[in-house]
Amino acid sequence: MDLFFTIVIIFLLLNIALGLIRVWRGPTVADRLLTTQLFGTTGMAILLVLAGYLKQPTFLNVAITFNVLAILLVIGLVIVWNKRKGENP
Amino acid sequence: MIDILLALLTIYLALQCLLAPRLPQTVFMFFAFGLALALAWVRLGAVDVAITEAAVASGFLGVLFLDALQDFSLSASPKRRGAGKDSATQPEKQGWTSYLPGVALGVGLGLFLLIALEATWKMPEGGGLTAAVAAQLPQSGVEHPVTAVLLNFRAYDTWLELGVILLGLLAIYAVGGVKLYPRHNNVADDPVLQQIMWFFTPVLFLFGAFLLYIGKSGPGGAFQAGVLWGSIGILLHLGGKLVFSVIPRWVGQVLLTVGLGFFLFLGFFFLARGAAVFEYPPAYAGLLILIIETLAAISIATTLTAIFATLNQENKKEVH
Amino acid sequence: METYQIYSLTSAVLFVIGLGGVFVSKHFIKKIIATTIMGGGVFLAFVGFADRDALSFADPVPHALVITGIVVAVASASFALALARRIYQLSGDESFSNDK
Amino acid sequence: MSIKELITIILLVIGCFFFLAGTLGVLRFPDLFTRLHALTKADNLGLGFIAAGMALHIASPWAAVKIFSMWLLMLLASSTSCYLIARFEKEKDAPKNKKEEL
Repeated sequence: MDLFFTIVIIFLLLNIALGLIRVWRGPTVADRLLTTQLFGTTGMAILLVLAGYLKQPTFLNVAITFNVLAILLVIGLVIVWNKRKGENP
Repeated sequence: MIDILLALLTIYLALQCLLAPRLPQTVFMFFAFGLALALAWVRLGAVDVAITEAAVASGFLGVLFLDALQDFSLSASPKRRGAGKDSATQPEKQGWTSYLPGVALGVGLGLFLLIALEATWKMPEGGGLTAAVAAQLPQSGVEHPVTAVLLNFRAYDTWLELGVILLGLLAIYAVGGVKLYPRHNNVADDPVLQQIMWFFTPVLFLFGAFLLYIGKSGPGGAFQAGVLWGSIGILLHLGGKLVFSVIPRWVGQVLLTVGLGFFLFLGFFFLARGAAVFEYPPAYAGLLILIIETLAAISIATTLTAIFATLNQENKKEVH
Repeated sequence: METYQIYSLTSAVLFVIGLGGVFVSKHFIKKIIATTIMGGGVFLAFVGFADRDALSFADPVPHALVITGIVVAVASASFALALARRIYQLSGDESFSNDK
Repeated sequence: MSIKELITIILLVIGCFFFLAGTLGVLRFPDLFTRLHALTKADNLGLGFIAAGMALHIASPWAAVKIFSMWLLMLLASSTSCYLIARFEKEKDAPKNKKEEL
């Protein structure tokens, strides 16, 4: 069972690493922003699996904090970028 | 295996963060770096640090950096207004030799750090202050060791730290103007954004209060709660509701200083009663710590909101 | 290889990357981010050694120091950001004049 | 291996599959809107499966409530950010389209 959880965590970490390609290539800022969302979701999944693996429910608080602040980042970015609509970022 | 992969990911993200050719890329990489670091801290069993990192270092700093990006041109090779065309293209011609001193210094320092780490590994384990903290824990009024250290054993540090972030705000006031006026944006009128704002305000408040209360017995506490409450202010600010233009000026000033002031008052109160500075009577310690944490969280929240509100102003060209 | 050893090695690498970034990168924001990465490396070393000294729980003093340190680092980073934006506002420069 | 562990494993594997699908979608789809679609839907479904699996594994009612509310919050947050990103992208293109119509 422990081995299985380790494999799941490693798989999710590789998933994040794959998503980084889009940050690198993404033609627009919105593409890069979208991967922030990907990191947020995958990071939450990793924290969830870790919480179950180590039997530490307090890890969930970390996940909720990330979740709540990722949306702040998105809102901030959308507002900021809406101001520079004329330029091509 | 997980640790090695996570360490490699962290290093890769840090490198990409600094090598990215465009600034938005840098900021997103920085956010991902914060995520990887928070995962590393969870792996090391430092859940308090992970929450703080997630809240402050990626959330708050990420929003601040993004907000700063709207001032600058987005290319990472800096533009200089006064420079002519020749000097503007110079960085590409300069080549790698200009980096040599920095790289040499970095490699040298890295070797020095490796030697220092090697020496530290050889020290006998099980030292540290764990046993001392565990022995004193029943008298501190809380059950969670990190909270006990932060607000009882090393309360002096925490008090000064409240002072430092207040000082940071004052320095920011000194650098820029303090006048707050609304930044026009049409996204703020968006109905979905307005709804989500009003939905997330109580959620953030409740979750912050939960973290504040749980800090007595588990990971959480004043800083985490303060940052979450501060992000309410930032969210409202982004949604067009300027917090500091609604509340009176003196209320804002009181909120900014209440944590620092009450902490100081309490320290000197017990000093006058014959105890050491920041030494609480064990009977009331739990209650006092909860009050201090609440006030400190309010102060931190107000300070972070004020920092964001000050930085997020219309950046007009000034005429001299 | 034990967990704390992996992470303390990582912390040394992060510190060097951040320091190199402070020297090599030119844009203000990149310099500030590089200092933050440096700080991350230092904090990682602290927490790694706290994990090494764990008995029933990890050594809480480094944890408390790191929490304090993160908040102070954020305060100083936002001050640096305010300075950078002010410089840009007044002179239009995005980097220091002596390393263009 | 008990039946509970088997169900946990199955749920986690399904969750991982959806995560992989979401990431492949982000990498391979041609434009922003399709990528948004892949990311927001597949990843949150995967998160839901993993959350269900871990709630079963931890097997404490309080943790299960927390995990479930966390998932709901995540759904709300990611759908909002999806909407905001899409609107931002669309408005960026809007003036150009208007010019073409005229």
